[in-house]
Amino acid sequence: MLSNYAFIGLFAIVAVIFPFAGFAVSYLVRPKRPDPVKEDVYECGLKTIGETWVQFKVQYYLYALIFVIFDVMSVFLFPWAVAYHALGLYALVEMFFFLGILAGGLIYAWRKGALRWV
Amino acid sequence: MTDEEILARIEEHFPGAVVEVPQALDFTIVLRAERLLEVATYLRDELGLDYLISVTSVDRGDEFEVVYHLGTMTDQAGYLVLKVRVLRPSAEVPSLTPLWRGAEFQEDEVYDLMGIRFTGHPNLRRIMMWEGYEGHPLRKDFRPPYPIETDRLIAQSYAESENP
Amino acid sequence: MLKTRTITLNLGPQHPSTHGVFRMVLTMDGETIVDLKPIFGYLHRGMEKLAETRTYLQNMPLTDRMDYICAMTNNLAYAITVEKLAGLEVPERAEYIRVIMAEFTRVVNHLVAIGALLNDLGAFFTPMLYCLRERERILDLFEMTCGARMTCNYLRFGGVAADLPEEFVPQAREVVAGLYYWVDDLERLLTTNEILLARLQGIGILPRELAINCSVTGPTLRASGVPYDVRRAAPYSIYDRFDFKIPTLDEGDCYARYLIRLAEIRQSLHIIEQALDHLPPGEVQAKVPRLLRPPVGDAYARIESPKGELGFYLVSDGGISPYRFHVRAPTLINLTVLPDLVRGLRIPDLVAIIGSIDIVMGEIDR
Amino acid sequence: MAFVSDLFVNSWNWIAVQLARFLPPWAAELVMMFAGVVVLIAFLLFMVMLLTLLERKVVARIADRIGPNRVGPFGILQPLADTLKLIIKENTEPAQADHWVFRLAPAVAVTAALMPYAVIPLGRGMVGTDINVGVLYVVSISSLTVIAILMAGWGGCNKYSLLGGMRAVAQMFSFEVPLALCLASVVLLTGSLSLVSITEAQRELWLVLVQPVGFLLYLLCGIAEANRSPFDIPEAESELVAGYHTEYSGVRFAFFFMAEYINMFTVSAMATIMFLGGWRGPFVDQLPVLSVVYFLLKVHFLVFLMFWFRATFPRLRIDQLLSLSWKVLLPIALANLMLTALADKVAHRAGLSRMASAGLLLGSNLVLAGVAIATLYLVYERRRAPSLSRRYEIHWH
Amino acid sequence: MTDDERIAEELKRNIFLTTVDRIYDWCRRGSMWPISFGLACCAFEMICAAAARFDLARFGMEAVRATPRQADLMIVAGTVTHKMAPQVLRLYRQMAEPKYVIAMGACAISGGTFRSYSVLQGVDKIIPVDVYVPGCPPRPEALLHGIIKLQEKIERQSVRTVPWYRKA
Repeated sequence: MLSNYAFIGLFAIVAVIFPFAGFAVSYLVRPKRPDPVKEDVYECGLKTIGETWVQFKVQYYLYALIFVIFDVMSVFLFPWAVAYHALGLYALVEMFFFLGILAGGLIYAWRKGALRWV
Repeated sequence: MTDEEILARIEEHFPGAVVEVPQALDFTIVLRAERLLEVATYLRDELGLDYLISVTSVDRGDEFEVVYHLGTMTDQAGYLVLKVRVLRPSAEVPSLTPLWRGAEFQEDEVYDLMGIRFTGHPNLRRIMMWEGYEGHPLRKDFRPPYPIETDRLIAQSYAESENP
Repeated sequence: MLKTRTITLNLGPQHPSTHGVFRMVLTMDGETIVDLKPIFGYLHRGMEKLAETRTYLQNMPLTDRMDYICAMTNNLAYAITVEKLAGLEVPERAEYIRVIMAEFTRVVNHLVAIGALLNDLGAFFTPMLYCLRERERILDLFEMTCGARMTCNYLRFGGVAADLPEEFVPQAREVVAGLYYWVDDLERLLTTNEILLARLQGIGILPRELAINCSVTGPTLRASGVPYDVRRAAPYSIYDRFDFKIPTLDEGDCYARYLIRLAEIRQSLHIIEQALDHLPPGEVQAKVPRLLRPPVGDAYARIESPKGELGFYLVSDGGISPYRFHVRAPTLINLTVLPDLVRGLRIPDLVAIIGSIDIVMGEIDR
Repeated sequence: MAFVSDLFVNSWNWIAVQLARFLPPWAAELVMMFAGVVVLIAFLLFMVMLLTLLERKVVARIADRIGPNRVGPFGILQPLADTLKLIIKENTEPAQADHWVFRLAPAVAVTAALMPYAVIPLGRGMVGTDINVGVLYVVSISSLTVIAILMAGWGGCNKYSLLGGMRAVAQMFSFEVPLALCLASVVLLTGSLSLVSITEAQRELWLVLVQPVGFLLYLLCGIAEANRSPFDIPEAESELVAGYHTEYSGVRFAFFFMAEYINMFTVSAMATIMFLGGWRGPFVDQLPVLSVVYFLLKVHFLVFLMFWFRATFPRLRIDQLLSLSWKVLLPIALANLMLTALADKVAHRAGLSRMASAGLLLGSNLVLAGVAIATLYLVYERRRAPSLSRRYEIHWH
Repeated sequence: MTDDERIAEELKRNIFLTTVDRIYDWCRRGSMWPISFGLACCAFEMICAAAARFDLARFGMEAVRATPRQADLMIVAGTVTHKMAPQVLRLYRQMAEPKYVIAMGACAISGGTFRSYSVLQGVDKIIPVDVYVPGCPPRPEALLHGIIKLQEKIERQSVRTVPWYRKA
């Protein structure tokens, strides 16, 4: 079992090193010719107007919040799904309640317009 | 309604507004600049000439001619040519943009290339050339900066790499 | 309350879906467009000034380069204006040839417009390339007639530059038949595509009154329910001899404009068929002096170009070159409505609307 | 013959045995592990190159063109030329950029894209490692891509990038949820989170025959997760220039490019494993070397579907896409999970045979599909009702 | 070191460098991604060159990039006006090295027929041009020919002499 995760660990190490190796190779062979215009932001061939990093619409964060709720839910779901055959009828009913509450939440968010993209 | 009838109506409603009715291929009425707006309003609302075909201008030496083509979008063929003459130094004409939004860019263009100001235009700007360009190219006395000045322009472009 | 700030974004002059060097300055709140300011002039080549220094005939190539997708209709508009100014007659055969060429040009333009619209919607080139493939067949016809694919310079005052080559008529018939089939094919691919409907229907609705007030013309106008077409309203050339219908739709949205273009392609093909059937023999060029000196005066003449009402206003002082040469560019005027259409929508809708209005910068800026 | 019938696995074991002769066991195992990692990554690199070439060829053929054919015979060296060129290309970086975020984003993207392959079985006995939470691992790792894209969008100080990044995050968030729900119903049926066991469990019946709705949902969500057309909104070329990677060039862009293709391959591979029986196919037990062929064939079929979509479909708008996810796919996925659980329980309680319970599941799934389509149709029609005048009737004059 | 040895040494290095050069040139030649940058009439012939009949994709060039950062080749297709010139220049300067420019059509080469107050008389006054493709507009075949010429030019470049490794 441990060696399984050791493999994943090794894989992770190589997968992290790989892009950096790519950067390193490229660093050695690529040209470097800085130029003030080149280091400016590209915006259809014009100088950019105003700031880029501004306070954004709150809608983006609402999405993130809803997502977090549902993602946590799916984490709960997986163990239940794995052990489903071993569990009794009770598990089914319980999960129905759980999913029902979530569906209710979704409908609430929907009604409230949190799912409207602006 | 024939062209003559239209002319009669205008003269009836706006005495003194018509300056001249010259002989031309298309039926043309020359109007006094200051009366243009009211005549145009009347033509649009009462006589049903609801389609401003085009706005343009001609440099006639000491005066400018602003030429409007006015028609309808029905199957009745034909259109009316309205002209307004202004003297070169002042060169101001009432804008038709409040009546026809379609005149907006065309008046911008006339302003840009011929240098005629349109009073009452919501956003008169240089549309073809850039802000700060000197001169109005379609004027007959406009001297293009080439070939001598091309290099200067190019140098300027370099400097202005950060465009307005 | 959280404060959010708008950002100002440049779209163009170099942008894949502005159809050339058109620039829009967008003010956006999140992804919603609050305001749009169009900026033109990046392709302003000074044609109107240049034309004052050339003879009338020398200006014909300039018109080719205005709306470079439909050179033939530009030629036609300029030619009939000069003919009106100088009082020239055109032989019948030449008129038929002009009509054939103008209608083929309309087909070409609408194909390109539909292809570009789909490109803007993100269909990764395939519909565009299909449209261009069919366009090539028509360009072949142009090329065999006048030697150029795009900038034809084919029309002359009082006629056309050269008679049609012998193999033109059979090949043109073949192309027309193929196009009928192919337009059906395009409809099957696109018209009922659910994504296309979702992207186009109800987007960029142009009300009829606004359209008239903004002097919008062409397919954009007809998609808003105004049956105005210069070919019908003020027939030029010999359009009064042909049987064709003018399609209109009441919806005025992007999808309507798309449908109008498809319908017009079929009508144009129908006109071409009739013209090919009745093509008379005879001269193609009236006797016109080599160096034209129209009498003093001014003239305005207009045609229904594929993009709208294309008019030329010429002033002659009796010399060999026009005293004033003005183009009523349909697309410049059609763009007046753009800020109204896009307010409150998003960038994807904006590109769809621009695509459906069908602009060409060469004509807008001249 | 026996050796050849399972060529890859046998040669691998042979090398391991040879190594064990002159290395201590832990060292031999480490070396083999390392070799495994390298082989997997090399395989992925090869796959990325193949996919880029295939995509260009397939799209070209669909558009009635030929596609690359100048670099190497039939253009097969085109991806190699592209790769080399991208490596020797200068890297640009805006001066205002958030430098480390900007530079790290491609690395994160590639790492996140590579990681799932530690557990994905590519053939019989050909899996990096078989952990008992494989599904969860793949789902959680592949959602790391979001972070890379957000980093890229934010770091570049470019408005197109920013909008693209924001869109990407919203999109991937939204599709993550129905995707996880689809996988949950598969897990429920197979009773395991291990990808190898899930493949094993489809010995008799591919799950696509039991869960057609789940498969379709997964495919849709997967395409959206991989940012492929018609859901390629974060990099919508006609709107946002190049989206989140507008400011990237050279090798950094190459890594984003690579990550995108690996993700596409991952989505197809996961769909194959979860629904299409993974590497299972006829005669695979007699001739195990076929397993990898079957696997790649199935994956490439799905990848081909993606190319096909890309070449034909316009793209959806971002709000439509999100509505699709939250308002259509998520309810269907929830209902699918509930219905599957119910039908499974019923079949279990009633003690039905395997085939009968599969039939029951399929039936319930089809009923779900029918109900979903009917509901959608009704809602759609009701939506349209206020604008029934919008019938797009051409009037002729 | 004898002469023979020196020659052998030199030869070896040259052979090595020639191989490097060949790979270096081959990959740039085989994968030139143009920036989607159409100015005027010629832009349409450029698009036609990418369409079914001429198919730019054969050269591996259908990967048209919308951003200059990822592009190798700028095809200046059309009239460059004075208003547009700063933007063209800026786009060119924002492209990542190595980069190439094709001036397509009479306008980009010399201003063409538009000898007027607003047109830049040739794009080579502001950016270096590698290949000129004459015509008004050039046919797609002409553009393809120009691209092949550019490829030939790239093939003759050597990693030792290319400008982009030198300090600016």
